[in-house]
Amino acid sequence: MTMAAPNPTPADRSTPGPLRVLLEDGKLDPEHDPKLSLDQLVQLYEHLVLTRVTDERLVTLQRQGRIGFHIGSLGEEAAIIGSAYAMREQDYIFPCYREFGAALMRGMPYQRYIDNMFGNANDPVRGRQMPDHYTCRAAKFGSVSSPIGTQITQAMGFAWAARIQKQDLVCLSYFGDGSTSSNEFHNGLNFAGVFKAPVVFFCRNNGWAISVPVERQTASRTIAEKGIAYGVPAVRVDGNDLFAVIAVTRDAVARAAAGQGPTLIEAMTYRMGGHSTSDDPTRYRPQTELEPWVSRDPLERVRAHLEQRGRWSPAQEEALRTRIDAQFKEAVAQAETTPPPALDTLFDEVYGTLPWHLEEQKRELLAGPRAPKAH
Amino acid sequence: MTMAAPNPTPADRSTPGPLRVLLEDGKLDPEHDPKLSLDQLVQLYEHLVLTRVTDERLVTLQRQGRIGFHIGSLGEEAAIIGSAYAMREQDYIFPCYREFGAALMRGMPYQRYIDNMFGNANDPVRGRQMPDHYTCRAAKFGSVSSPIGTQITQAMGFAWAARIQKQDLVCLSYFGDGSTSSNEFHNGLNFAGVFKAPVVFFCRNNGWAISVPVERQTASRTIAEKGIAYGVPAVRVDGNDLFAVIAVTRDAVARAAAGQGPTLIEAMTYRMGGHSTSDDPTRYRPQTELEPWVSRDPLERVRAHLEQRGRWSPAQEEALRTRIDAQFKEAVAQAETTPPPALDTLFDEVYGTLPWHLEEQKRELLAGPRAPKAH
Amino acid sequence: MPQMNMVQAINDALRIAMKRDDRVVVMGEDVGRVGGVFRVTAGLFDEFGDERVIDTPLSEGGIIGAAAGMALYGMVPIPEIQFSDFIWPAYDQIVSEVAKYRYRSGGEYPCKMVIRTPVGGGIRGGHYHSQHPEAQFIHVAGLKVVCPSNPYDAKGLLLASIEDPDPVLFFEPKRIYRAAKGDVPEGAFTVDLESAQVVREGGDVTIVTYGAMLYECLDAAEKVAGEGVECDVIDLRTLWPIDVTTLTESVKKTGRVVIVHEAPKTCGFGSELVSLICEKVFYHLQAPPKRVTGFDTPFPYTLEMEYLPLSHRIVPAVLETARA
Amino acid sequence: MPQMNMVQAINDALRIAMKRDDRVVVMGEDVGRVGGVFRVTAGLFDEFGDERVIDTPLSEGGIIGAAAGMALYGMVPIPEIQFSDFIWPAYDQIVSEVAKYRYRSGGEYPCKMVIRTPVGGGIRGGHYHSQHPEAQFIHVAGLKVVCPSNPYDAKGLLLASIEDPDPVLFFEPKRIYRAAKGDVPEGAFTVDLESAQVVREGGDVTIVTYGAMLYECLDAAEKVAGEGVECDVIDLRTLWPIDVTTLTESVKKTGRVVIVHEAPKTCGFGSELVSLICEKVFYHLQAPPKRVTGFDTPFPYTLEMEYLPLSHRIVPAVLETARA
Ligand SMILES: Cc1ncc(C[n+]2csc(CCOP(=O)(O)OP(=O)(O)O)c2C)c(N)n1
Ligand SMILES: Cc1ncc(C[n+]2csc(CCOP(=O)(O)OP(=O)(O)O)c2C)c(N)n1
Ligand SMILES: [Mg+2]
Ligand SMILES: [Mg+2]
Repeated sequence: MTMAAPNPTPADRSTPGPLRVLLEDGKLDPEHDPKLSLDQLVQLYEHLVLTRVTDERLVTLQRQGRIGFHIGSLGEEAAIIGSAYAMREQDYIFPCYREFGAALMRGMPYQRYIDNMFGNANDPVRGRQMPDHYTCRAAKFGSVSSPIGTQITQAMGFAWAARIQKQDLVCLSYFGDGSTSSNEFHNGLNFAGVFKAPVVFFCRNNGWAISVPVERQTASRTIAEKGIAYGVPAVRVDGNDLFAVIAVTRDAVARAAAGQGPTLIEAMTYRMGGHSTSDDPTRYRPQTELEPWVSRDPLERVRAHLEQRGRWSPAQEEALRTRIDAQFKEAVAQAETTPPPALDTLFDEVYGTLPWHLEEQKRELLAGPRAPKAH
Repeated sequence: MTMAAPNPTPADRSTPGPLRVLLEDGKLDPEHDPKLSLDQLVQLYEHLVLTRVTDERLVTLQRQGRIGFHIGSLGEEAAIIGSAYAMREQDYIFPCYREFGAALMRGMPYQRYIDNMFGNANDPVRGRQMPDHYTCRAAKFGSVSSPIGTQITQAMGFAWAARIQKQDLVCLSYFGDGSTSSNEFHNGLNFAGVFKAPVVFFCRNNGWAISVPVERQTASRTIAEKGIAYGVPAVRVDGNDLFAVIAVTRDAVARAAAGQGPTLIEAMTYRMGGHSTSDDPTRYRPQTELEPWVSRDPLERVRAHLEQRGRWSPAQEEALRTRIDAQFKEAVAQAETTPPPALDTLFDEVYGTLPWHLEEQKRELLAGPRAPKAH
Repeated sequence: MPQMNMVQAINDALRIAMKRDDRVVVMGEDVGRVGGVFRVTAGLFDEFGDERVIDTPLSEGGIIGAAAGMALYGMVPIPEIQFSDFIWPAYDQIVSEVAKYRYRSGGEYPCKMVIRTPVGGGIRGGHYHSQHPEAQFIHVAGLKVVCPSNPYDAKGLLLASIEDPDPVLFFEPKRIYRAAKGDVPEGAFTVDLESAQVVREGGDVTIVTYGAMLYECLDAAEKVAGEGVECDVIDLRTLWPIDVTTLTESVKKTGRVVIVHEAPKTCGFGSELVSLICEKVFYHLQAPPKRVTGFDTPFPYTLEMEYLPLSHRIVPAVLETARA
Repeated sequence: MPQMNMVQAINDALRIAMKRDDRVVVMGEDVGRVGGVFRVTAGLFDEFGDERVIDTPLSEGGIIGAAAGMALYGMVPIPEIQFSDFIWPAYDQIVSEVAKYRYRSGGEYPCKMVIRTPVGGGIRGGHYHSQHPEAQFIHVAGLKVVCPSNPYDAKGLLLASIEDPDPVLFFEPKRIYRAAKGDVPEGAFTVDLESAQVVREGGDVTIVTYGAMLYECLDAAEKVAGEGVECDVIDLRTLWPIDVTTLTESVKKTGRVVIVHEAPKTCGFGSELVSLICEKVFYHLQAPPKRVTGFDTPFPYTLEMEYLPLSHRIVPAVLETARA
C-alpha cells in the first residue's frame, strides 16, 4: 500500500529561483526595476560603502583592543540597505544585530553609533549593552538585543498595534537563517498570518548560524517555503542585488499597507566574514566556499552599474572613502575620549521611577570603594 | 511592479482531500484497504466501544462529584484507536491527554486507568497528577502532562535516540490542532526533519482548542501543509475512518522504520463534547456545527461495515456493552474504596534518592497535624 | 456599594480601563468569545469587539511577544496566561525582553503591560494547574509583582497596575476567585502598589502572607489567639517592590515572624522576606524567622491539602515562634 | 599530574564519560565541528562522530526537548546551552518536564541529563552574556545545581553529575574558564555532589560563595586578615541540594556570615542561604547575615566591574560583619 495522497514533499516541488534585477551585464531587468533616480542610486551606493568601511574599521579597532566586540555585515550590505531603503518614513524596523547600516540610513547619527561601540557616557543606552546593541527611536529603529528571534514576534505585535490604532505603519523585522529555528519565528509568523499584521519578515539567509550551515537548521528546501505553514506569502530574492531587494521589499510594504498582511522575504546572501570578532570561521568552513560570492559582491555590482551609466569614477570613489575615513576617525576620537557612563546610570530606567531597594543599592554603590579598572 | 516570483500562497494551492477508505456505502476502497481480518476488526470495534462507553461513564462520575475531572475523546475514537493499532509492538506512544483508549489497547490495565482517575493509593503515579494524567511504560506509553505540546519534541528525541542506538523503534506523538501553535510543534518537527528521526506526528485536528476554532490558530489552509516548513512529508486523513487512519499510520511507521524519517499526519475529526468536564461548549459554538459530524460517527461507521459483512449483531452489541458496563463498575468500585496514597509518597521520586531537605520536610509533615478533608 | 467576588472585581477593573483608554487591549487563549476559562473577561468581547479582546493562537510566547510589540508601540496590553503554570513558554520574552526593554533602550522604549494569570492550589488542579511562581519573577529586575487577596484590592490594584509605567505580573489566587466576596466601589479607584495591609493586629508574632493564604493565616491567628498569642497579619498585596516599612515596623514590635506562601520553600519569596528582615531589623528578632510553605516537590493532586500551608500547619509554627 | 584549565578539565570529563558509556551524547549549538564557542567540546566531534556530538538547530527549547526524549529512552544527554542567558526558551521543558518526569510517572520515566552552560560576568558580555541564573533552577523541585570554581572540581563534579540519577544544571563560570588552572588527575574520579569545601579557615567570619567569586572572596579574606579578621571561606560547589552541615558548622563557629554571588540580590540564592542559616543556627548568629551580590538591575556592559561583587565590595562587608 502506498502513502495516501501525501502533501508535496520537498523533492517534488520546484523552488522559484531568487529574483534578480541587476543582471550579469550590469543592466537592470525592466520588469522588476525599482526605478531609482541616479541621484538616489549614488546616495544608496554611498551608504553601502559607508557600511562596508565602517565595518572594516571596527574590526580593526577590536583587534587593537580599543573596542570589545563587533558584529558586522560584510557581504550582506545590499540586503540590509536595500530593504531599509524600501521602508517608508513612518515605518519601523526591528533589527537583529547586523543592521547598523540600516539604522544609519534611517537617521541614527554616526557619532551615536560609535559611542555605542565604546559604551561611553554619550551612548544613549549608557553602556548597558555590548557594542552593536544600540537603539534609536527617532530613526524608528528598535533596540538590538542578543536573544535570537525575539524581535520577530515584537515587530509583528508593533505592526498589529498600529493597525488596531488605524495608523498607516508597516514594520520590518530582520533575522538570520538560524533564527528561523527559534520559537519566535514560529510565533511571529503564525500570529501575523492569523491577524494579518502589516509586517515584513526579512530573513538574511547568509548560509550560516555561527558554525552551523543552513542545511543543518532545517530540512525545508528554502526558508521562503516556511511561509506556507503560516499562510504567509513569501518571496526569494538575490540578497546581493540592491535593486531586487528594494523591489521585493517595496512590494511587501505595499501589500502590508493595503491590508493584505505579512510577507516573508528570503534574501539569499552570504556571511563573508566571521560570525563576529569572536569567531574564526576557518575552523569550520573552507575558504573556497566564499569564492563564488566574491564575484557577487553587492557593492561592486552597484558600482559597476553606476560606472556603466557614467555616474561613478575612481576619483569619486576615492573622495568618498576619504570622507568616510575622516568621519570615522573623528567619531572614534570623540568616543574614545568620552568618559564611561556615570555610576548612578546603573540604576536609572530599570523602572519608571527608582524604587526604594534600588535607591538603597545606589547609595551603597556610590558610598563604597571603586572597582579596580582592569578586567 | 508586481510581487516577484512569490512562493505559492495558500489560495494558489490545491489541498489533497483527506484520505478515505471506508466509503459511504460501507465498502472499503481496495487501493488503501489495510486488510484487517474480521477478527482483528471485531477486536478493534470492541476497543472503540470500550473507549466510548468508558468516556461516557467517566463524565457521569464527574457530574456526580465522584471524580474531579475527565477529558475524553468523544468522536475522535477512530483517530486514536486506529493510529495506536498501527504501531508495532516495540514502538512508543507519547500522548497528549485524550488517548486513554490507545493506552488501554497498548496494554495499560483498565483498573490502573480507573485508579488514576481517582488518584488513589493504587494509582502508579500516586495521585500526583490530575485524572487522565497517567503513565504506563509497560505499554510503551509515555506520561501525560498538561503543558501543551511538550510531548512532541520529546517523542522526536526518543525516536532519535533509538536510531542512534540502532534500535528498530518508531515513536508516535499525539497532539491537537491548537498545539500546532506551540513552540514544541516547531521544535519537534524542525529537529525531526533535520535529523530524520523515526517519528510520526499525529495531529487530531478536531476543529477546536477549547473555544478557539482552528481558523484562529493558523492561516495555513491545512495543518498538513505545515510539514513543508520542515521538510516533513505530510498526509491528511479522514480521522473518523478507522481503516484510513490505520493505513496512513502504518505507512508512516514503515517509512520511519526504513530510515526515511518523520511524517506528519493530519486526522480530520471533530470534538463532539466539551473540551473537558470543565467546559461548556454551548457558550461558543452552535449545536448545528456538530450535525454533519453525527452522521460521520466513527463507531457507527465501523459497526455498519461489520454488520454488512455479517460479523456483528445487535445481540453482540448488547453483550459487549453489558460486559464493559460490568468492567467499569467493578473497576470503579475497587478504585473508590481504595484509600488515597500514603502521605510519604509526596516526597518519593522527586529525586532518585531522598535528599536531606526533603527528608526534613517529610518528617515535619508526618509529625504535624493532618489537613482538614474538605476542599 | 455593590458586593463582588474577585472575578467580578477584576472584570470590572478591566472594563473601566478599556472604556477610558482605547490603548488598553485584552488578549490570550479563550479570553474572547467565551470570556476566559474562569470567566474573568466575560462580556468584554461583546462590549469592545475582537480587536480589543483578542482570542489568540495557543502560544504563550506568542502572546507575550506580541504584547511586547504592542507595548513598544504605545498600547497597554493586558495579556492573560490561562494558568500561571503555562507561563514558561513566555518566560524568555518576559525576562529577557519585557523586563529589560526600558533599561536597554535608555528609556526610549518602555514596555508596559499587565500580565494577568491565575495562581495557586486547592482547586484539584495537580502539578500543572496549581503553582504559584512569584519567585521566578521577583528575582528579575524590571518587573513588578502583585497578588491581591480580596475583591476590593483586586480591582484597586489592577487599576493601579494598569496605570503604573512598568510591566506588572498580576497573580490572581484562583482558589478564592469566587469565594472571596466583599464591597467594591463602583467606578475607578486605585490601591497603591507597594502598600501592604495589616489585616489583623497583635503584638506577639507577625504573620506575613499574600493571596489565598491570607485566609488561612487569619484562621490560624484566630486559633492562636485562643491560646493567648496575638498576631499581626500582614497582607503584602504587592510582592515586589515590597512595602518594607510595614513589614519592618511590625517585626520591630513583635520580634517574631512567620512567613506563609504556597510556593515551594527553597528559594521561594519567603527566603527573600527572611533575608530582608535580617537585613533591616535583625537586632529586634527574638526568634528565628519561620517559613511555612509548600514543600520542595511538584504540586500534588490527591494530597494537595497536605501540601498547602493551611491553617493547621500555620498554627503550630506560630506557637513555636511565639514560645521560642 | 597534568595541569589543566577549566575548559580542558571539562573537556576531559566529557571525553571520559563518552568513552566509557555510549549512551552519553553531547548536543547543542556549535558544539560539533567547531567545538563550542568556548572550545569546551573541542575534539569530541572528530573522536565520537556526529551522532554523539551533535550540532543542533538554533533552538534551546528544541535542544532540551530533544534531550528529554533521549533521556526518557535511556540515553544520557549532555546538552550545552551556549550562554546561560539563552536558557529561557528551554525553561518550560526544564521545569515542567525534565524536573517533574520521574515524579509524575511514578518513577517509570527518569529524565536524567546534565545541562552544561557558561555563567557569569566579567568578560564584557553585557546584559545577555553575563547572567548567573541559579535561583530560577534551585527553586524548582527535581533539579540539582552545580557550579565548580576550579579545574579539579569541574572534572570531578561533572563526572559525578553524569553518574547522578537526576537532572543536573552544570553552571560553568566562564570568567575563569582559562584563568583557573590546577593539577587534575588523569582518568575518572568524582567529587561528591552535595559536598562543600572550606577553602580557607578562620574563626571570625564565614564567607559563603561559589564559582568565579571564590577568588574575589579569597582575595578579600586575605585583605581582611591584614586587619585581624580571619575568615572561613566556603566554596559550595553544589548549590542544591546544599551541603548544609559544612555551612552550619562554620557559622556555629564564627556567628557571622557574608554571602557572595553575582546574581541580583532579591530572591537570589543568597536569600535562601540566609534563611537556611536562620533556620538552623539562628542562636549562634552574632551579626545579621550579609549579602554581597549583583545589583537588582540588568547586567551592565561598561560598568560591569562596578556591578560585580568583587573583592573591593566584599572587604567592607566582611569588616562590617566582623565588627557588628
Ligand atoms: C536564544 C539564543 N541562542 C543562542 C544565541 C547565540 N547566537 C548568537 S548569533 C547565533 C547564530 C545566529 O545565526 P543566524 O540567525 O543565521 O544569524 P546570522 O548571525 O547569520 O546573521 C547564535 C547561535 C543567542 N544569541 N540567542
Ligand atoms: C502551554 C499550555 N497553554 C495552555 C494550556 C491550556 N489548554 C489545555 S488544552 C488547550 C487546548 C488544546 O487544543 P488542541 O491542541 O487543539 O487539543 P484538543 O484539546 O482539541 O484535543 C489549552 C489552551 C495548556 N494546557 N498548556
Ligand atoms: Mg545566518
Ligand atoms: Mg483541537
